[in-house]
Amino acid sequence: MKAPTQSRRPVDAAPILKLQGITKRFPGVVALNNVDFDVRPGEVHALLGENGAGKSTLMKVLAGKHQANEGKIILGDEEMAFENPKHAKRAGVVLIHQEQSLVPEMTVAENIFLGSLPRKPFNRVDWRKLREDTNKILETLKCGFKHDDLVGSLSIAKKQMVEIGRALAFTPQVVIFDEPTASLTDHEKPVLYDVINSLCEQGVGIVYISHRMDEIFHLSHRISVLRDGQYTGTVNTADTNEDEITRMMIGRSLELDHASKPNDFGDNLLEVRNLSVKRVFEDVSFNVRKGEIVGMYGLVGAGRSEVAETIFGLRTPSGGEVVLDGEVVKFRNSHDAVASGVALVPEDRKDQGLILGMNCRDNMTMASLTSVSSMGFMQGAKERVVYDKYHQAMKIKTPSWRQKVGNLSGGNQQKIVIGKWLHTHPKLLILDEPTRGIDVGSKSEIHTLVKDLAKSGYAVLVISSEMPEVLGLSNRIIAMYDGRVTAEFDGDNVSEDELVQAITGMGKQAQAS
Amino acid sequence: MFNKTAIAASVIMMSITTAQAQDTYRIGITQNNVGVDSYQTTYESAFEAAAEKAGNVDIVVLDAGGDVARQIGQVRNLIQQQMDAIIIWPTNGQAVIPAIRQAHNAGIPVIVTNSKIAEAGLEFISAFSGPDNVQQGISSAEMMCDALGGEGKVVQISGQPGYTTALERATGFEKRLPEVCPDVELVETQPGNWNRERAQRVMEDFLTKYDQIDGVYSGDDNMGVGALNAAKGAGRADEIIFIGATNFAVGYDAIERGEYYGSIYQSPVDDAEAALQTALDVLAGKELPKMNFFETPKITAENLEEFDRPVF
Amino acid sequence: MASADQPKSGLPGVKLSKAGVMSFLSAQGILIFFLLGMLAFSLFSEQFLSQSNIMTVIRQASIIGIIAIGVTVVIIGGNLDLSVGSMLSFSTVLVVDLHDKIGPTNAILLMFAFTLMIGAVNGFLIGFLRLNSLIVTLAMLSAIQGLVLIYSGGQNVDIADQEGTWFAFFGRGYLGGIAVPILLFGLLAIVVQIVMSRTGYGRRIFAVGGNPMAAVYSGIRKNWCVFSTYLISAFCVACAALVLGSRVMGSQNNVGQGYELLVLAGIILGGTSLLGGAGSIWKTVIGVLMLGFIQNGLLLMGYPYYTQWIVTWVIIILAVWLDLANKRKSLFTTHS
Amino acid sequence: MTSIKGFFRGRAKIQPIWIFVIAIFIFFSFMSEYFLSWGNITNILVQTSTIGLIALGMTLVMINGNIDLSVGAILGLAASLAVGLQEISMTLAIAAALGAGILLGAINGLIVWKTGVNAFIVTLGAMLGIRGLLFVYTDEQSFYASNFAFSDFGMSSIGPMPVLAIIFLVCVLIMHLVLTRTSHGRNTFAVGGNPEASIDAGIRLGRHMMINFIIVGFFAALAGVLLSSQMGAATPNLGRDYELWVITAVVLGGTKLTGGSGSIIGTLGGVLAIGILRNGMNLMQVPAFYVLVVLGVILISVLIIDKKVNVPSSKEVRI
Repeated sequence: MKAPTQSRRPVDAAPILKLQGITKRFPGVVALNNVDFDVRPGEVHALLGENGAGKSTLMKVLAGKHQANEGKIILGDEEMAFENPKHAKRAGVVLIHQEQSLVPEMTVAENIFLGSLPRKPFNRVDWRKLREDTNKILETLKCGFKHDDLVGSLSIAKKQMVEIGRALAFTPQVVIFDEPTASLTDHEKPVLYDVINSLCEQGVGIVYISHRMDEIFHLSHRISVLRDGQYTGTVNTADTNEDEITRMMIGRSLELDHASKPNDFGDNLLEVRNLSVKRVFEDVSFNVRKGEIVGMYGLVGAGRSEVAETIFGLRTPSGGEVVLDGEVVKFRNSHDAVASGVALVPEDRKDQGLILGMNCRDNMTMASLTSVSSMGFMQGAKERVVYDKYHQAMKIKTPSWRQKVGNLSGGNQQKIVIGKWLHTHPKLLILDEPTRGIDVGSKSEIHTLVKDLAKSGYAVLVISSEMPEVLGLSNRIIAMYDGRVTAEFDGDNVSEDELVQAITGMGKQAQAS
Repeated sequence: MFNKTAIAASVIMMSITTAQAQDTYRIGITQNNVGVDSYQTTYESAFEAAAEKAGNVDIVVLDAGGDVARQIGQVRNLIQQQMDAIIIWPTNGQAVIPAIRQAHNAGIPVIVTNSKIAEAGLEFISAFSGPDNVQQGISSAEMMCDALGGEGKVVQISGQPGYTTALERATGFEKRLPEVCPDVELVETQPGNWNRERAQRVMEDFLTKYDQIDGVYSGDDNMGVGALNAAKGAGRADEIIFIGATNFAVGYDAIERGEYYGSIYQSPVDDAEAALQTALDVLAGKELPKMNFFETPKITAENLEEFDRPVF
Repeated sequence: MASADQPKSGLPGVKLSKAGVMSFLSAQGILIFFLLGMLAFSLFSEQFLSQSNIMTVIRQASIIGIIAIGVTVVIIGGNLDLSVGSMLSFSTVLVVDLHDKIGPTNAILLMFAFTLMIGAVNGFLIGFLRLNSLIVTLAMLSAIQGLVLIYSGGQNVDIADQEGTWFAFFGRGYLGGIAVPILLFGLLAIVVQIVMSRTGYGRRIFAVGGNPMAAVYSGIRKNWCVFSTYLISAFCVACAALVLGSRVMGSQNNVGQGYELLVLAGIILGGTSLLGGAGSIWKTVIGVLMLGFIQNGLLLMGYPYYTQWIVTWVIIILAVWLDLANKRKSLFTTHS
Repeated sequence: MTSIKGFFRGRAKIQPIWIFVIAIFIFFSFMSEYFLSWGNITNILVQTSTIGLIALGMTLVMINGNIDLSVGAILGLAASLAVGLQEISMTLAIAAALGAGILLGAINGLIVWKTGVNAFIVTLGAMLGIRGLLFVYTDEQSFYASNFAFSDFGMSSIGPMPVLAIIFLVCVLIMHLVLTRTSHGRNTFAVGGNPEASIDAGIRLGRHMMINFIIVGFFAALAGVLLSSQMGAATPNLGRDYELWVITAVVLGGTKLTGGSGSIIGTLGGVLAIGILRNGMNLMQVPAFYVLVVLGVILISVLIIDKKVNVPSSKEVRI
């Protein structure tokens, strides 16, 4: 795939779908604040924004998964109130999910027509019609699977195509693609583009969410940007460039504060040599020094989290070794890793980081229970001291330590996870997407905290798919693509282009520093 | 081994030896629930031993595990294997009748052992062999009456509800008691399910509920000892007469110690041997009465030494 | 492992509203039921609230209660244990049978050793091989019952000298006027409750049951934690067998049959969710006592014993309606 | 190993249990002269029909992600109603029995649906309560059918095939079609396999759950009626522990407790596995005590094998 060559002129038609003044509040967070958005028939309207800017929420409101607190959705000339996704689908608005919403034990055809299988009398499924309808859709998708393949046996990319097939089954007016290429190979992407183009030709409006600038400039007619739940504007793709879009997304052009980064490095703390896990990642080597922040940059699915999990003892390497503080370590489980001074702030806060039903204090001390107990008994007073310490240090906003963490906002939840790990007094701190889905305030606080930690001697590895975060924090940057390290850069002297190329597999030859 | 039951037993012994081994008979038996209590387990080993001794018998021993449905299946399996005779210890006196009828229609003689089946099924069986449980209930009522001197309040802990033996013993007891002792009142009956621990709990509740309990009749000694345990725990064992049935070793010992008034002596060995002999007699073409009861005498401290301590 | 991939089943249904009243009711619902029930029974039967009756009920409930303590720990850890019924048969038969053969002390030690071994097998299969706890313990329920019968040859076991053995202490003895089974029940309840609520170990079990994935990502050895809950469960069964064997001074081979379900009924009545990560020993104690008092109260009122099951059913349904906090989850999606 | 895994996991959907069924079938054919005969095989079918019928319904409930522990009690109640009400009218008795099963299934389904509390708790309560109702109704006594017509039906054959076996096999076929051919069946998979996606697709979870509980209630009642027709009687303890055997059979048949996966053919294999094992071990005169141990060990072995076959090890985080 080449970089975008031509941009398209905007389609001149009245919008088929309009969102006006959409506001959506969740407990503790305003996810969307008075957002406007529209789609014209036959156009691809790209929606951009950083993680947590509110794109997904907006799309879920649009597709009937969430209901807006304020604002209007107008489809054609009619004001709609989508109560549920099926309602939205019936009306012609279909969301293709980022997360898989397929039933693995069912066939491709059944998944495509999930919830609306064609019927004959006595509740029987009309298999012939199902087969024919499915084959029609599969033809347009040109994908290498058949209507009666079990979805569970398909690759992730093919599953994605099934999801797209499901959208097509509804003769939609508006189709929303949420990061559709995240799991597609280069070979499969053109097929998707063809599908999108043919939909446009039929007069369907496309909403296209992606992080990949190249795709957006290649496909879209117009681009709208969200920032922290606010609508920041819409531009014609033909009239803009990446810099402008980037500015709209992060509110400033990337002026990085290199001076605040740590600069006093000690010896190697972590050295990863040729680490591999079969079928997940291969031959990964890098090192982290004391007092240094190393960024690991790559797209979702590039194998970054898996590298971190392997260092943390959660996966068994099939080759290579991990050297910690000069010693080769072989962790049997995460407990060993914690005991050796490794901490991992995991990617998925809710599933991996926190026990939502427990209170703040208990979550905070979860990884260091021995330090707050004596003879096996918990010392409530000690726990409180620990909690108060991090509560103040990180400005966590909770009414009380008794609060269940499930009721906190994302930023405060993440601070608790970080606090949990700081109290284990680790030598190596790994943060996997530390600021995903949290508000700007907390985000910058966490960034400052990470830098301070490195300055005080921690070795820090930050995994992120947000470029500003990686650039703003890292002394060095490891780029990963498709399970391999593709490049290593000096964090203060790297261009965005270089980075993008390294993580999209375009510049495999680029081996800087 | 046998004293008072010696007469019955010797008859059995003689007939076993007289049934000459001209043929090898294949006899299948489906038992009620081996392992649930010692009586049934001892019965099983006694049956196997008797078959061994008889020499001319091949046996297939099955256990229904207390499940009627499984027992019916087993009878069908035995019919399928074309047994010469089927002995059945019914898990339920009525529910097995269709299966018995099927065997009967297949030309296989059926002998019911230990626990009777309902009237409707009698025409399909060749013979019944076992204790007379109604008579046992009657005997227990008489013992209770003697022990209480004609006056008092008694409670009853019965066996598994719906099980013929339990029903018959309770019926015999309840019918006879007012006849011999009109002033003895049966205040309450609860099932103990042939289970000592459960009987113990039932008795504990009785003891709380009633300030005056003069006698306890239990469907077997296993439950009776449970009741005794409960009364001892409440410190009221001395004021209560305990009477059981199917004398177990623990019951025998308790009678010996004077804690337990009396019971009914019923040996699973007699039971098993009688069943096998009845089957062999049927196969030999002998004329037998439908009901063949072996003797189950009363046992109290007075005649205790006439009986051997039960092995179970 | 799979737990994270498993979508939580989201059921449509009632929204929790009228928060104040409802949350109070659901938090205290069980206690309110309990007290109302006690009140009702005492109106109908004057013996019900007598000291001797209450003591009898608690003593009878103590065997189920002791087992329920262990099973509660297993449930808090996110699993189930259905094998406790057969295990109770096994341990009781073993200790009673060995009592006359090798003396009470050795018999008790050996019985504890063997019971813990069975618990270890459960724990290994579920903790380390990560098999589904429901099916494993169901299979063990059958297998252990078979083992008991093979061991005893189907015979009842008895202790010959019932008066002369100090073994009687556990089931029949009194200390300071209170029956030993009650003391043992109370002691175990207090100790385990303290362990669960006050120690790091207890915290880890709650974590593993609440979110096994997050527990592992926090450096907790989940496998060992799950394994250990089955040892605790086995230990409690062994204690119960001690009481039961001593109380009856003999044992049938199926003495524990059906206990697994009564124990679960008690735990459910107490309001511990079966999803893991929540619950307390206190709740279980109350649930088990409720079960005992329902049975006893109905019996004193002259109803047959089986009416307690209908009442239990109704109470479970009512409790379930009140306790909507557990909703939108399905037991088997959280731990497979 | 990979090829074997592929075989088990692939589209062909041969449940491993069928290999086991065939293996023990051959084994017992050699071990006992009586095993391999038409009469014995139909016996096995009749004997497994009780557990088997309930297992058909349970398969749907479990694919749906639920479980029903009350089936044994429903079976008992239906059997007693079917026999106890015959004095009034045979039709009424059977209608009442089946109706009770449907009603109780509906109650279970309704509570699970409306409260969202997991089915294990709800149906455990129902199991106790229904057994209690049954005891109240029967006063703990067995009921007897006054004429043999009822039991004659239970024992009758059409040609060489016992009627009960025919009914069972027909039900197997019907349920197989319901599960694989109707939209209710397919939606049952969807709900169990991915509830979130099902809601998004507009599938009404509660309705399908409720229907499945009704189906299992119906089959439990049908099994009760047919069982009582074999006996011409009903006992209050009938069906005790059957829920455990039913669940065992369904799990042996490859249905996952997590829902979303399973098949009627697999369940038939699981039911037959237990039936053949019991029958064969009876014929071989294996002591009853050992049968329990063998069944337990086999169940755990199946779980272990299933785990090994179905979990791709290197893709998973070790937790």
